[in-house]
Amino acid sequence: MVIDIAFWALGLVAVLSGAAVFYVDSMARATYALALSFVAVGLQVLFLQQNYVGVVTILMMVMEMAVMAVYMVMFMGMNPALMPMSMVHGNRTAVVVAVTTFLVLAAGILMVDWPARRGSPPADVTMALGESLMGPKMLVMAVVSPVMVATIVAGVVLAARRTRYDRFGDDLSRRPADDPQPGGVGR
Amino acid sequence: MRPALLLPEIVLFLGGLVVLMSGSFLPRTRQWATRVVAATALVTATVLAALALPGPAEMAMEGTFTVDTTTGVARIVVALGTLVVLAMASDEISGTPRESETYALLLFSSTGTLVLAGADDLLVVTVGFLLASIPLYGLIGIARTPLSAEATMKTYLLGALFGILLLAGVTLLYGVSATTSYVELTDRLADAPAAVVGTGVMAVLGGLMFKAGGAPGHFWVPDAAQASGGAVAAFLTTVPKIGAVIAAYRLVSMLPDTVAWPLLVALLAVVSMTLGNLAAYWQTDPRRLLGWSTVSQVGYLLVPVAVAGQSDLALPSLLVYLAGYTVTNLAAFAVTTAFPDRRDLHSYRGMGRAHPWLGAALVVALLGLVGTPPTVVFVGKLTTTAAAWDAGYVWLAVLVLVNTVASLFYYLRWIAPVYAGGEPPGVLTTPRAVTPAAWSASTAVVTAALSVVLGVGAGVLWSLVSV
Amino acid sequence: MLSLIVFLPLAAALALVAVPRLGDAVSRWVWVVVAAVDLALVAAVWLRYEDPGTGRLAFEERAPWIPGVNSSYHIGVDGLSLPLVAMTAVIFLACAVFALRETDRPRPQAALFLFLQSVSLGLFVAADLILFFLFFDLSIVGMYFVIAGWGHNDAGRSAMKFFLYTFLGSLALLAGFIGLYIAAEPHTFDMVELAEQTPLAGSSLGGGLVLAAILVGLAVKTPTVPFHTWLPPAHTDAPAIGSAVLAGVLLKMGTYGLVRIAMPMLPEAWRAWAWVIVVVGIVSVVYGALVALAQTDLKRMVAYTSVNHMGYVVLAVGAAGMVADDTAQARAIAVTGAVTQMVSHGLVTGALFLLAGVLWERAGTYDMGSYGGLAGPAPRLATLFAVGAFASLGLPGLSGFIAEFQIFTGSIAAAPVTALALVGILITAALFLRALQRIFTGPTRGASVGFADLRPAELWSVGTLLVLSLLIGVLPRPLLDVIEPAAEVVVELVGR
Amino acid sequence: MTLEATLLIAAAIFSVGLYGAISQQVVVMVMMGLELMINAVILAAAGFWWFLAPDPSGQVLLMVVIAAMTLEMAMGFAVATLLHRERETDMTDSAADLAG
Amino acid sequence: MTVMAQTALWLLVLLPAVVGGALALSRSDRAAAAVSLATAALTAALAVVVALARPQVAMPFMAGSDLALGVDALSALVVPTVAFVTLLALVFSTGEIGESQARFHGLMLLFASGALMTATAQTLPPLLFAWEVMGATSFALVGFWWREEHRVSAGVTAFVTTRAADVGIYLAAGAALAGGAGLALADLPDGSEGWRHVAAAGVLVAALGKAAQLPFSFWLSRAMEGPSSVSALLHSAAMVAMGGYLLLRAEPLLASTGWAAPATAWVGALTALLLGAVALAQRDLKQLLAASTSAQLGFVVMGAGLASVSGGAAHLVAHASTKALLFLAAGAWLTALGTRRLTGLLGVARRWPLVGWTSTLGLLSLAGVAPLALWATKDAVLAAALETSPWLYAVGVAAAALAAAYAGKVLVLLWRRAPEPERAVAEGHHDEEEQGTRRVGLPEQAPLVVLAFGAALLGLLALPPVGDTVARALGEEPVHPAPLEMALSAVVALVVLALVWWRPAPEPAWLRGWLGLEVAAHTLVVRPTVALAESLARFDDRVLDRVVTGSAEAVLGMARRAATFDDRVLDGVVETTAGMSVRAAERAGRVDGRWLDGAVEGVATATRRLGRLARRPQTGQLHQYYVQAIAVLAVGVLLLVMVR
Repeated sequence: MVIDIAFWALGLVAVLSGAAVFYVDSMARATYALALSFVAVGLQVLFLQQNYVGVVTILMMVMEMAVMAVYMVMFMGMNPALMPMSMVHGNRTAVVVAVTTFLVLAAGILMVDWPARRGSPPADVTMALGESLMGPKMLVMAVVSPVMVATIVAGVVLAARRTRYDRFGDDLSRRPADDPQPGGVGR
Repeated sequence: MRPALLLPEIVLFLGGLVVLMSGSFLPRTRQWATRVVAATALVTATVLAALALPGPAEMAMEGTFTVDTTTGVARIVVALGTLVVLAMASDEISGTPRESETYALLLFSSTGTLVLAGADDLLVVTVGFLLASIPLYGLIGIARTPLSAEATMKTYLLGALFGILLLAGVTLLYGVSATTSYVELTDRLADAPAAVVGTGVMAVLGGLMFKAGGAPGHFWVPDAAQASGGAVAAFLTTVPKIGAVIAAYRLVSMLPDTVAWPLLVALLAVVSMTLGNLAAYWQTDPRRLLGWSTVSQVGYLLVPVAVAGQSDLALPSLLVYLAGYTVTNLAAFAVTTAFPDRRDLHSYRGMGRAHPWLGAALVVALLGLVGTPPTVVFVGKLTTTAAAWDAGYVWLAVLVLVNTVASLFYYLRWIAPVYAGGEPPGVLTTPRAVTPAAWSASTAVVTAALSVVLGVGAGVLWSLVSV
Repeated sequence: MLSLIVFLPLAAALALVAVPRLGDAVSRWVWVVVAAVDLALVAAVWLRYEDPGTGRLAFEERAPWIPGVNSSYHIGVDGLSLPLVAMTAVIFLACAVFALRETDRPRPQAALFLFLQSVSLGLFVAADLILFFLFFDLSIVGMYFVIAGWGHNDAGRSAMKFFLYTFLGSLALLAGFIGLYIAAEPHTFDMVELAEQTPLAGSSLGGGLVLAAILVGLAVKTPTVPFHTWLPPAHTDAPAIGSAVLAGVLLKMGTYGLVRIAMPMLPEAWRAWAWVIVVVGIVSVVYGALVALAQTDLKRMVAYTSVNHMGYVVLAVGAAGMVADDTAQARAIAVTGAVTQMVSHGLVTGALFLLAGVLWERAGTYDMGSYGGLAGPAPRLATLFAVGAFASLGLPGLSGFIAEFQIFTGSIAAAPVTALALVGILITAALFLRALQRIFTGPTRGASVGFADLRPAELWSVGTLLVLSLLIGVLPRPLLDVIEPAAEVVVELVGR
Repeated sequence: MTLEATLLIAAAIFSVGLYGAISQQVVVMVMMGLELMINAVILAAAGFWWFLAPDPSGQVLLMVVIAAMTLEMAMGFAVATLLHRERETDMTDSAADLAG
Repeated sequence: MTVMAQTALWLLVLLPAVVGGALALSRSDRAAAAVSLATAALTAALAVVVALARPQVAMPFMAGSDLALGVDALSALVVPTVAFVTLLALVFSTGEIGESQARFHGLMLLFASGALMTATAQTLPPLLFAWEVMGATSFALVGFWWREEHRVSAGVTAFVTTRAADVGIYLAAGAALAGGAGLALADLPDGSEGWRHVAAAGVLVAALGKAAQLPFSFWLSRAMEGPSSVSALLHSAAMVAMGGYLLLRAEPLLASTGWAAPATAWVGALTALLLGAVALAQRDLKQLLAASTSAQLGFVVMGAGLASVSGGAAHLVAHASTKALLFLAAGAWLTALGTRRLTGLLGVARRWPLVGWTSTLGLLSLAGVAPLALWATKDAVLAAALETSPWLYAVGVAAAALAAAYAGKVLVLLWRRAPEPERAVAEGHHDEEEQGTRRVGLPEQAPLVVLAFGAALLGLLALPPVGDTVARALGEEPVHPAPLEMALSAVVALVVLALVWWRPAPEPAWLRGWLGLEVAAHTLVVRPTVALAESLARFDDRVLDRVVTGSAEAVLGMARRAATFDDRVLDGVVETTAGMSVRAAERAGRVDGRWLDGAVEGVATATRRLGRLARRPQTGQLHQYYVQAIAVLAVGVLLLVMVR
């Protein structure tokens, strides 16, 4: 019973903080709200006996939100935390679509005759995950690493205006590198 | 486990890594070496795939990946298609600061496409989707122009949405079946609630449609085709489709009869082809026109998917169409990369007389896209239409033909100025608009010729794809 | 042998394209020589031809093409196709000779026409639906470039209209072909097998729909009313030799398809819908003739008479589907007449379009009112045109009569309503005589003044076509001996 | 704590995310909407795993979802940066030259 | 012997055809006349040979029927007639035709070949073949002087009118084939009941057209624009006569139907009567002769309808000789004086006595004065008429009286010594047609003499004993007109001649205008046809074509407009659809008034909407893409959930 209440409460927190993302009037607050939503869901996942994944979710999201906050300060060229904003378009359409989606999904969830549980959870959930990753689903994880490489490459390509040839010259022989801030930022 | 069966994919990815690494140490003007490396990787992958092609169908990686004729054909087509893109890139990208990165991303995306093509597990589909998509964002944005930035943003945001939907779909399917492997899904989905299965399938298909560039995930295609570089545009309108359509084929093939997926896919096909054709009508930018044209081509490609399992012709016709489409579409793009500064249909006025071979290549490519014999797309279109008819979808076959007529008009809008007399309206001021780029020009001619040769030798092609 | 005939021009075309250093004169003569050699080869085939009998082809060649869908490179000739093959070779040679003085890009022109020749010959020898369709479509493509590249006035627009319209038809045709393929058991695109199988027999709806698709496709190409509107602009704006090939050869592809594909493969549906075809034929005949009568533009007039003439063919093959007792002979005569008409129309209309081209080249107009008394300065032109006109209106002694007499006797016997179309021969007579009168008689005036008479190349090319028409008109037996057995086979097949 | 409850919460989060993705003009805010949708998927996947299908592949699915989320977001930042540099904007509406 | 005779028959047809064709195409005028005359002479000799030897030849032709030629009793009469008249007309023409002799002789020989082939054809294909060749060459010969438009028009009228009738033979051929009779002329009566009627009707119409019988007569009037030698051959002995010949040949077919024979007889009789009246009203010699030809052919047609083949054939031959003579004479005067107006020929017989006397002989024969040729032959036909119906006979006699009247009218003029003022008027008419030469040469006179013999003596063909032989050869019992009848007709002729001498005949305008037949044909057939043709052509250009281009353009035009069109998709759909409908309706209203009907516009509107919609979703606004994608996916889900 307590668990149920807690679960519902977390769910409520997750939804409401999610909604708050688009309600608060600064990007920073939106970021915090999003992080809160994720933490709530992560806790719910923990309730659902997926310790490892739940923790990972929480950790990842906290990190990511930190990155996002930094990113906005760095790149948006302004302090979004202080600027009120209302940058919304097609609000009515969006509301209609979202509400309809929810209603349809809810109706589906309630009307569908969900099947019975197949089998039972393994004794050590995290162990089973590890074995699965190393066993039947190895390809999945094996592909995720190239995806990461690709993400890094693509991300750099998109984000960085200057290339190595801008820094070191066309034949890569210029030393020291020609940087706008010689030696890098932290120096 | 048998990772050796995935050798072509591994070769491509490792090739990409080598390109990336070696690119960091090469002077800007000597990055062509990375192109050679990339080409070597592609050729190696092709050879490996070709060697594996005659073998029996095998499952790799614990049943999550299938190596069969379909995969083999996809490997060859993807690798060779990317090779052709490399050839086009030789003019356009050669010597740019991001040259090696471009090649690396092309190879990564090709790898992802192949993962999609062979995937026999929903999770592999998911990661294949990611691996095929993420490099694309980088490729589109690499041109670093305002328009390309816009196109990147749109592609990315659409891709993210459809990726999430794909994940949601996979989650639903997993939820009602407790597995993600196709082998088990077939039976388990039959007992599952159809509404959930339907929703899940739609979501997964939606994701694949984004990758393939068909409705409803097509919005990025014309934008990206117009705004990115020529070689990249050629790549992204051609290669990812191969993986996505084959993945869609494999997905629907394992679905139970409890959901009306053939009708759904047929409707998606009709929407794609019709929308693509109609929207292409008054385009003035040749690449955007081709972008819309590829949307319509995806519609045609979905026809055999819609009748998967209901006609013996479905799979071979799909593969033939894919191969033919790849060759022909690349030929058309190669003409645009040969004249990167001709960004208006009118600027092609008189091109056919000044450069007869290129003009002929363009005509072959465009008429090929229409489905004129003896180009290979005709064989594809013929057999896919026949497959639809064979499976009882006469209306679909008729709509394919009606759409073909509709498509004719805008292709002719491009052909007409090419052979019209007179000079183009004062845009040919740059040398790049007057003299065709050598690699692209040869590529255009070769691929156009190949399109005809494959059409004439369709019997051989057919026997290859239906081993 | 047939492959050689079909692909020799193509090879020459490729050679012409590939060797850019060939001079214009050389290109023109290469064209003439290749066309002549091809004609000689066709003549050799004709001499060695023996009727192959029901359901068979002579000079058959077969090689697998797309075995997965049972489509093969299968070619051969019989009494229906051989005359058309010969006619095609003749017309292309005549065009080659006619164009000997062409100055506008002769090399690509020669290549294009050689390509078209291959395509046309290929279509008539094709014994596989896909092969047929291949050539059918390529003929459209080739003609598009002929009109767009060498036409005049609003050539681009006319060419595009031609292309869009006929391509639409070709896709309807393709739909029909696929229907046949699916209905056949085992699935096949082979014409001979399909004719043997008669797929869709017993399915009146399916057979009707497939037949409708094929008919629409062929009707556009033929063209019959109401699918003919692409024809007048295409002809008006096409160059002379383009018009000659278009009218002489390409239009036949539609009617040839009727006797080669629709009738033998869908006999039941054909019989069921024969009355529609007859009606379309009658309407085309009368409508084409009447509209031609009202034209003031010579080329448009001849174009509309093509609608009229092809209407006779449609009428005859439709009547051949009106199966009843005791009319087998009459129906065979009608079909013989139809095939003869295809040959005759090719020769005669080809000649007339070439002559119209002379008018354009000299005076830049097709308007009949701009001329008058042209027989004075250009007696040779007048004579040839008069012969052509009389041939076209079906005067005995020329090929048109042989065709039309057989069409009418056969059709009236099989379907008396076709007698209505007799009006057509009357109106064509009137309109051709009016045209002759307007252009050639009376005092020499307008564009006729200072008009140069036919040059030898023009004379020879047009003259040859008309002499052949005369030969057929006087001594039809060599031609009819080839056609008649095949026509009987068709009638027998459609009667199944 | 039932499957339906979990899924309803997930659906609610999903819808909120969808609303945000559609209604927001700033690219980063759109991304936040998308993140919320992923959030919902995570919850739903966990729910499915626990209530219906306690199979290891469900956990792998969750891992993939999380990985996808991070990677997509990383790309998102790169794209936003690119857009900002090339077009001096961070709004989707301001980048609407490609149309038709 | 047979082989030689067969060769002769082939040569009879081929020789003039080949030589004629060569001459027509060549342009060497110098040798033309000589070659042509030699050919004609040879042909005439061949005609005699085949008339005596009666060969049959055949070669495979088409439509399951042979090209069979043969000479039987009837042909044996007609073939030499044609051949000799050809020769004589050609001789005459050397004086008449100055330029383009090669073309003229070539066409004449071609025509002769056609006529000879018609006369010998045994099956329908060669019959029609030759039949139409005659038509076409007649067009070319009537319009021989092509620089004068009215002559060409006359040729067109002649050809088109006769071809309209020729359609009958096509019909007859179809009917013969359908009726199972085959295409041999002799077998036509064996066809099945229904088809036999069609065949008979077809043959009848075709023959009436060629023979210039009612209602086709008017073309002959126009055909007088041609040279006189052409008229002499075509419009007396050959083409017109071939119409009559065909009916004689098809007499068994006509008889076998029950209705065709009487119809034929009555058409012939009425033509003889009415065209006789027309002839009487003419003021132009050639027009008079033309009308008289129609009228006289009426007797031949009557003979065919009355099963009096021998009488009809005899009349045909006798008339050929007579009328050729008169046409040549008219031609001689035309060349000499440049007029063919009767008043212009006042007293002309005295100026050139040979021409005058021969033509007088011809006119007397035409009038039916005993014992000249036409008196006897006409009475043979009239005797058959009396056996059938007194009414028919009465009409025939009246027609004969009219013949005497118009012949007399000419005679009077030719010989009259007119007072000075009238002579001046007459001379005023000289040279109004062409520049007269004021001389009649030897080549123009010689044929007249030969033909005059014919006009005088050919009556023997209808009189015993020769007449009986002829009748028996044609397979009939000889019928002898009662002496009273013959006397009566001779008396009638004389009385009428006397009357005409005494008082000029009336010349009512409606008769002078050939009963208004041409006007009627124009009003009833030609003008509606041309009007129909023009409206169809407009329809073709405006509607049919625009349906196609219009709908295509509509799609494209709207697609283009859509490029500048941008608004919210989902929000605006309702609004825009309404707006579009209104605009479409407005446009439809506007356009409909101009040229299109609602259906076409409906199609165009529908496609237009599609074209517009196609580019609208691509708004460039990402969030709209999101909405659309979600919407499509939702629809897909719905579909999958609903449809099983």
